[in-house]
Amino acid sequence: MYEVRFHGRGGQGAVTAANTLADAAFREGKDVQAFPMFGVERRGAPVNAFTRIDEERIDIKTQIYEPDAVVVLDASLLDVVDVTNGLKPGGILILNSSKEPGSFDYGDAKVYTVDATSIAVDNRLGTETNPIVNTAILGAYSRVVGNVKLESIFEAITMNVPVKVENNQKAAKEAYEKVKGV
Amino acid sequence: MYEVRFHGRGGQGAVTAANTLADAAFREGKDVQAFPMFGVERRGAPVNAFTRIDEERIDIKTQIYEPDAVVVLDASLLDVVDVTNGLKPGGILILNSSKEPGSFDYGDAKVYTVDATSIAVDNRLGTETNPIVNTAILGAYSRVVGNVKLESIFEAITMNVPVKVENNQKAAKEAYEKVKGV
Amino acid sequence: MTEKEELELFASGHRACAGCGEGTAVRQILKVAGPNTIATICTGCLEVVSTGYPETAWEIPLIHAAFENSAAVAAGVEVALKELGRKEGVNVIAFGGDGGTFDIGFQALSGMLERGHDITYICIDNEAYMNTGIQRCSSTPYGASTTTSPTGKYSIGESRPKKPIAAICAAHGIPYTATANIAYINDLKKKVKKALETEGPAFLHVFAPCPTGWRHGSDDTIEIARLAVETGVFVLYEIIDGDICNLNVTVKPKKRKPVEDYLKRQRRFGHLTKEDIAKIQQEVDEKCDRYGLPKRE
Amino acid sequence: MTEKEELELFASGHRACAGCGEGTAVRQILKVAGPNTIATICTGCLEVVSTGYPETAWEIPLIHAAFENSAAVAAGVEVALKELGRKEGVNVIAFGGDGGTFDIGFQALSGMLERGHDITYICIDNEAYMNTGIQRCSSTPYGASTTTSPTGKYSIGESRPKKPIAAICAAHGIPYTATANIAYINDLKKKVKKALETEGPAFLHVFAPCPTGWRHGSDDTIEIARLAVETGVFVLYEIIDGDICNLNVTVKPKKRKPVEDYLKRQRRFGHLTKEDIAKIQQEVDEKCDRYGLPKRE
Amino acid sequence: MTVKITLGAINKEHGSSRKYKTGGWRTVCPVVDLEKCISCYRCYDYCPDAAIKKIENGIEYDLDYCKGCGICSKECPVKAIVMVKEEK
Amino acid sequence: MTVKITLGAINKEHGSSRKYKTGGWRTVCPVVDLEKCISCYRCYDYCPDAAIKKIENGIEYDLDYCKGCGICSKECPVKAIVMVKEEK
Amino acid sequence: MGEQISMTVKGNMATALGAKLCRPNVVPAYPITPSTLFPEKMSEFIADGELDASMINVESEHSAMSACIGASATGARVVTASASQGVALMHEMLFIAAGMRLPIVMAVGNRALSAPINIWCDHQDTIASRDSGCLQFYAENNQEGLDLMINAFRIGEDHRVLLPVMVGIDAFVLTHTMEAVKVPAQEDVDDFLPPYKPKYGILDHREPATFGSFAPPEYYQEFKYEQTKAMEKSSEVIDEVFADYAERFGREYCKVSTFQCEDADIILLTMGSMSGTAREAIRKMRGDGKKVGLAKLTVYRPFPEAELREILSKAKAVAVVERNISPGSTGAIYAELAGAFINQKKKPLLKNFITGLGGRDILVETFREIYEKTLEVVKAGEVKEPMEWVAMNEEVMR
Amino acid sequence: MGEQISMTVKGNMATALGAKLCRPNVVPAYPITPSTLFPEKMSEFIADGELDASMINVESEHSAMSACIGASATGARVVTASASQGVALMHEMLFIAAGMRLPIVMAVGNRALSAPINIWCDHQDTIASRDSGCLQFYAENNQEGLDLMINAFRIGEDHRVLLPVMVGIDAFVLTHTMEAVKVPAQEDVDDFLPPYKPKYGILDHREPATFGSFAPPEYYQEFKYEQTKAMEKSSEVIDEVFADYAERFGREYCKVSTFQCEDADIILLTMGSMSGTAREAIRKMRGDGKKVGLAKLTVYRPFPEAELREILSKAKAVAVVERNISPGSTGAIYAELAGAFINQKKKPLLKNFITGLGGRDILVETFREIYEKTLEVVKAGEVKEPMEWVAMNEEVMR
Ligand SMILES: Cc1ncc(C[n+]2csc(CCOP(=O)(O)OP(=O)(O)O)c2C)c(N)n1
Ligand SMILES: Cc1ncc(C[n+]2csc(CCOP(=O)(O)OP(=O)(O)O)c2C)c(N)n1
Ligand code: SF4
Ligand code: SF4
Ligand code: SF4
Ligand code: SF4
Ligand code: SF4
Ligand code: SF4
Ligand SMILES: [Mg+2]
Ligand SMILES: [Mg+2]
Repeated sequence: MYEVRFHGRGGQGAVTAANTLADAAFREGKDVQAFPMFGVERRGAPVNAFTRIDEERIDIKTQIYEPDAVVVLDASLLDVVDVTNGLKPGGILILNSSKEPGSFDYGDAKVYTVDATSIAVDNRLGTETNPIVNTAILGAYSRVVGNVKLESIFEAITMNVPVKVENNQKAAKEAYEKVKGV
Repeated sequence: MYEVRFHGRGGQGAVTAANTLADAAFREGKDVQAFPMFGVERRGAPVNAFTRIDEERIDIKTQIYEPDAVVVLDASLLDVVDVTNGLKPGGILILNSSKEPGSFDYGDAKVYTVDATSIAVDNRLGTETNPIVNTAILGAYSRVVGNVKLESIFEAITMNVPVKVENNQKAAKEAYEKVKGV
Repeated sequence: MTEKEELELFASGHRACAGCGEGTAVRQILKVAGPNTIATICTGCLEVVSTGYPETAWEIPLIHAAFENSAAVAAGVEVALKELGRKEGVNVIAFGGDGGTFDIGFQALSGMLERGHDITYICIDNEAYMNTGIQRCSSTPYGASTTTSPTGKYSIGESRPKKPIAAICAAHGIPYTATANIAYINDLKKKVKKALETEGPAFLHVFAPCPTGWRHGSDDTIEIARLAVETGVFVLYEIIDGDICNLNVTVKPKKRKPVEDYLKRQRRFGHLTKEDIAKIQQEVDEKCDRYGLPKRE
Repeated sequence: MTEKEELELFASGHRACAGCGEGTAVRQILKVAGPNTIATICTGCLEVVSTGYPETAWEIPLIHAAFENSAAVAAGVEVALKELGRKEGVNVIAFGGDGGTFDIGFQALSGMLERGHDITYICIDNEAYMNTGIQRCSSTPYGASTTTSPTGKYSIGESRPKKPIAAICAAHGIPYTATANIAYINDLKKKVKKALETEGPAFLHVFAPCPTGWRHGSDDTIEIARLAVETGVFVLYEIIDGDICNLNVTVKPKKRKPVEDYLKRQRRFGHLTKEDIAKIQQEVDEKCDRYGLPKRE
Repeated sequence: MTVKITLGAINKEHGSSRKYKTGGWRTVCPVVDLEKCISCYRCYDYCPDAAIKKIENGIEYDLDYCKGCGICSKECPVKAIVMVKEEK
Repeated sequence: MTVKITLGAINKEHGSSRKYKTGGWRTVCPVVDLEKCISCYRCYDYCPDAAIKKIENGIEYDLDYCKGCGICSKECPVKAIVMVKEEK
Repeated sequence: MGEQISMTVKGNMATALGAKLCRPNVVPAYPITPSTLFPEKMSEFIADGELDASMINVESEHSAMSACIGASATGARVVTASASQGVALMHEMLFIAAGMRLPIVMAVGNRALSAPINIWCDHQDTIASRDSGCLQFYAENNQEGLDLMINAFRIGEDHRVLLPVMVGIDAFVLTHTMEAVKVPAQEDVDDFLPPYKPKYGILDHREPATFGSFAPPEYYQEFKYEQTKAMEKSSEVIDEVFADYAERFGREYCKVSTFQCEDADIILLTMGSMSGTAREAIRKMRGDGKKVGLAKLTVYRPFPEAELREILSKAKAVAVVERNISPGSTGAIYAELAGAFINQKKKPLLKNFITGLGGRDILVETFREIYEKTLEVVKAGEVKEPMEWVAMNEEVMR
Repeated sequence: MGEQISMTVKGNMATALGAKLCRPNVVPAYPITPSTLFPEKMSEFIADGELDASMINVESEHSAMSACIGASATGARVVTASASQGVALMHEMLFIAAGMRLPIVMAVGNRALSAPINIWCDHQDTIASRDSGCLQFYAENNQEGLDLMINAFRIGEDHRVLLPVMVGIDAFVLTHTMEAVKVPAQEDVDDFLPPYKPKYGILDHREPATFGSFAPPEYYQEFKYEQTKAMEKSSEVIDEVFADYAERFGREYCKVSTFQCEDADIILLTMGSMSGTAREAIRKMRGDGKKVGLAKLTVYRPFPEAELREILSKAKAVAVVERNISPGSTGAIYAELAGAFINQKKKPLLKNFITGLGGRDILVETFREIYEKTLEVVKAGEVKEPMEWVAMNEEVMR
């Protein structure tokens, strides 16, 4: 079982990211779950979303406390949220940042960065102040974690992100290519 | 245990009669219960009310199916209601009627009559078309059944019939004296 | 009179008190509505006296669910009829007592009006909760004695004015609102007809005295209903499209009788002093002035 | 500005979305009301963002019981204060969202108004159920897309006009009714003051945009609120003693802007066609004519 | 009157209240003088119990249901109806 | 922030929401140019989060709570406030 | 001690008199048969200046309980009355009143729930609110109705409890039936019941507090736990208060009271007014040499499982007679009683009898039948049909 | 047979898809977290012409159920959704819908009841309506949610049943969680579920009938009896329909389904989404050699007492794990299970665990703890503390 936690802000699309990732894995014949943080958070507030992926049927219904990977959609969260909380030893941390992975120190976590914001803006996803980075970052995820193919993410985007499908796919592809630390 | 059923029409005061009788017996140290027919009957419809009197504590909470005595406040009910239904063999039937007891045939029931209507009208209780006969008839009850003293009924009237107390008491007294069949 | 008008769709044998104004109201309303009508009712006298199992006084399909939801049940009926293709030519009437309309069912009513269902809501107003034994309702007029607004050392009886239900409903902006009265059968019937012909929600407020609760003779019911209009206590009007500021008074007494004529006939007002009556008179006068009714006799 | 006015009785740290109009509304209302105030609220955004245990944004006594009963809870508070001799100098405010006011809490509100409690009821209207994620309310204006009145092949979005809540409340005959808007703080504050000074029930309808639900920028909240007034979509007025036919418009735009200026700023209206907008414009024009507002630019 | 129960208490015996004769409630009885009657049918209209039938040139009582409220008598414009104490 | 529960969840810590710093939500930050400011206090009035304090001749931000909505900036009549992307 | 005045009153008047003696401040109420006389009497007391309180004639029961909550949170002593559909309509608010720990007292005229609509005696209305967190007492007669109201305030307001309390009196059989009751003197009730002192806080601008918070998963279960513990704690508070009441006023109450149980093979477990008839039936059956006893539940919430175990464990079988039914299961008391016994070594056979629904009269003969059916179980040594309906009107069955 | 389409959807979408396949005519609904997505999706289906039906966006849940009643009595197939306070607010109307024998289907997002307010998973909302006469199903996952909706219509509308049915899916854990589901083809559902044919009558002017009569004591108990019998009868209807569904769609449902029960000393009895976690926990514990099994309640009303007896009687102890509490008593399932066993010779020890209230997460460790505690009971051979709360947040306790 592989467990992923996404960090974003209310309205930024973390939940869609989790859903899209799950859907992508599902298309590869895996069993999946995706769920938001169960809360009442409002737009702007830090929120989480989760994905579970397994070859076997997933029975467990608990929340995710010790993810294998953490994906951060908004680097400004790093100051306000303890993003590696519970991250498995040696787990993966994917950050939306223009910086190099090496400029972050998160202990034994393996850090990867991708400038998803620029990619999103380039692909006209969201606005400059409110770029929608969730599809881009999934491209990076696909590359880094490798348990979901980029093609599956493309497919899942078609279902879960009904607008600007191609732009989103393109963003995912670019991020797949540009992610740093691999 | 002595059980009494009153027959009247909605609005005619059968319930007050039952309550007043119970209260009178209570004043003599007896245990009592009084209750209306449990229903939704409207003004004008035939209704019943009941009284239980006992020297002992009354535990039983059922309705009364086999009364020792039946009191009919309105003779016009005789055509529409089976007033002796369930009356104990040899039980007492007190009718508000100007006729003689002998003009009624109710098998082995002991019939008594009193012209409570005239007595009520004479004492200005209710109107000519709507005389309030319930106190008068209790006077007759006291005489006929004898398990409650007329004085107790006077007292109970004070509590239960807040208007025209004296007229009501006088009516009870007259009925006590005039009841036929004793 | 048409054949339909002769049908008695609210059957004899119902157990309302002798002289109950509700009987007259429902009989006449159903004469206009005819057999192609489905009705809902609230808990209350109307339901209790007409649906005691295994009997029913209703000749038309009727549903009673609870006290507070005649309008919501009717909404379900109306939408289902439409969905099932059976609405055409069928009236849906939601009946409510004043309690079921002014108070506990008011929200369901307001929601129904707002959503624009093709339903005629008819409130039969006897100015208190009669079924449970004459308790105060927001329809109860100032000064009336009820069992929960009793007159007493520290109480005049009901201390609040009657809730202006028709105006409130009209303020929803519904196509048709009217007040009616069982003493004015033709006016009543015309309004029922108009309401039923209205597409969308209509609200009818029907004044129907209750001899038991108002404490008057069973034969006085119609006369007292008439006096309410003749004194200006209850004004008969229509409001089209919620235009409250242009209401159309349909029955104008030539000269208004003093309210005392109305009040003194009912023992629920028996305790009122001259001053109390003068106060009520003044309020009625003011209202009638607003409505453009003639001055008082 | 008095010292009392400087008090922030609705504290920072509440978790409303950035740019939420409710925050502005409540802050300003409490500035007028001051600390000697007890408030009740409905379930809704306001409650969820301000009372998450173990925190509370409220500096005054507050009670939230359920979604539909702010007015009824307030009635209990008011009567208890009076009975316990603590009402003197204390304001009781019942807050409700539009859902808690127009829909599910409307009956409790109507009952409270009718009974004449000394309570100021304030509806903070963001034209949908926001807390549960933008569902249709009877406050939702014609044409707005919500999650339960979605635009679609067979749907224009919300198909019913906005329920005229202030007129309906005024029709109860209450002493003070007013509409207000967070863009017009002085007007709002004056009205809050009047409402609180009123003896008996007052109803205040406060327009407060929701960037999340209306889908506009978080910085647009005030501008959009202002546009609602400048276009005549939302009219600011007062009604004294329920005299609906004599309402007093307190803010009259010199010239009315076209409704398009208002609609096009919000993505909830994004799907409307030219014809749809023309229809809305016409309705607004008619309403503004009735209210005596200036003609459109 | 014992009747078998029906599913969910749905009652298809529409108008079956007529089985119950509310005439038994009456203590005073309306009597019409058809000579006086002008067939205005106000009595018919106002009767809460549908206990009056229209006939040619007048009305007829259905005493099975008349509760004796007296409305018809009071509302008759020509006083053609009197209420008489029931002799049972 | 773990707090002991209180009877019936009655919360006497009035105004305790201030413990939670909504400043963390901000992605853009208002910056005022006090030179331009005319102390009209519209920004103060409109701020949904009470994140603006009045000072002599102007205003001051309480960045612990400012969510960066941009209302103050937009409503300032003299454009004294600009929103700046947060550099964290 | 002032003298107790004896008088004959209806059940609703008895609960109203009990309430009046407790000097409530606010009475929000909505009429419903068969409890309407309660608000009527309270209105009269107030109109006549006999009680210094305010009625709130609300527009529905939902608002009645809402106004109770508002008033109680403001520090007032609050009482209301309802029944049937009214209790059902305030269902949501009952949980909220309990969750907020407000000691509101409610007199209920126990009546059947619709559909079909029926106004007569049945316990389903309050039973269906048994999860709400309100204490529930049931009276056998009017005297109990009056006394339990007074006890209800003292118990509910005890700082170890702080929960709403319902006092059930059976529709018509009590509410509309006149019986003799003794009414304590005001000064003695004043001594017994001190003024209401909220424990933790009230709505008061001098000490602002937020009531009705939003509780995330970190806290909710703990609030429920505390509330549940308070309910459990109320068990001992009830004992104390009942004992104090007995000492002062001479009338003894127990959560479960017994009659002829010592040597009984079969015990009838009853609640409410049927208990009187059961006692009468037992006297008769004892006359016929049958070893039968009665256990009467006065307190149903908290469910007195320890007491019931103690009383019933010696019997061979217990007939649980209930005026409620959970379709698809059994009567509520039967299941809970089973819960109390399931892990015990020594336990009687249990049989559930459903009867008295919607005002079906429960007769002495009904109890005889119940006894006979239970006796068969004892003879067989096993329970084949755990639940039976008795006093069915076979004539109307299809 | 058409192909079943696999897709990932949230729980609310699963129940909405299930409902849509049943071609309801009328959908009166009111939004409430966590079930709001259901009416939203239905609105969308209708707005897009994918479903030929009407929404009624009522102003409250009381009116939602009222409109359901009106529409169902008119002959429409009706579905709605609600949760928590919404279910509580329609409490009165649930009894009425059932008493009128209207097969309304309701998807519930099971959530805690106020106060304090909490939007998370908990079964108290529907449990507190267990007396209403509605059937109650609980889903473990989204697939079950979808399938149970389809079964619900067929079972509720069966002429032997004719009762409302609730399908519970856990708040957030299912409602907001995306999982893979297989969606049957429309034509197959059409085959499985014939159009709704009311049995006795509808509101139709061509055949006038009165619904919602006033029933005096001569009849009421008999109506309740018939209704109760219909609920009991539904037990066999459920078996039939589940079997037919399995045959057609390949997914098997049982009122109580089991996992590793054959040789289990200790069986965990669960309901809803916690069952999945319990299965996972059991796999782990089996790995450690512990003889533990799972019994999952899919049908709670009618309470499957026979099935539970059959399954559980061989165990030494049963741990009844519940997301509800009746303060002053126990969890609802515990008591009813005790009722099912009380008169049995062979029965396990029963222990009740209250947990998961208000969204408290139920972990694999929670089940381990529950197992250990139950093991102690088995070792001791007796149950000292029949009810325990687990997964308490000790930190916040006073
Ligand atoms: C929820 C609920 N509350 C209270 C009642 C009791 N109740 C039934 S009818 C009624 C009064 C009816 O008054 P109204 O609507 O004015 O009709 P009327 O009987 O006066 O014709 C009341 C209080 C009920 N049935 N349901
Ligand atoms: C009885 C009940 N039904 C539904 C809900 C769910 N609910 C909570 S808040 C809300 C919407 C609130 O809308 P509104 O009053 O307009 O306030 P807003 O959130 O928009 O500020 C809903 C539907 C509830 N809490 N209780
Ligand atoms: S109480 Fe009044 S409304 Fe009810 S039946 Fe009698 S007269 Fe009619
Ligand atoms: S959803 Fe709207 S009303 Fe709710 S907090 Fe956000 S902006 Fe405010
Ligand atoms: S009211 Fe008089 S005149 Fe008119 S029809 Fe009747 S009896 Fe004849
Ligand atoms: S007396 Fe009354 S019931 Fe009889 S016929 Fe005349 S109006 Fe009808
Ligand atoms: S709005 Fe602009 S000018 Fe006015 S106080 Fe604020 S910063 Fe200064
Ligand atoms: S950006 Fe928004 S929250 Fe921040 S100070 Fe300005 S108005 Fe207030
Ligand atoms: Mg009425
Ligand atoms: Mg809103």
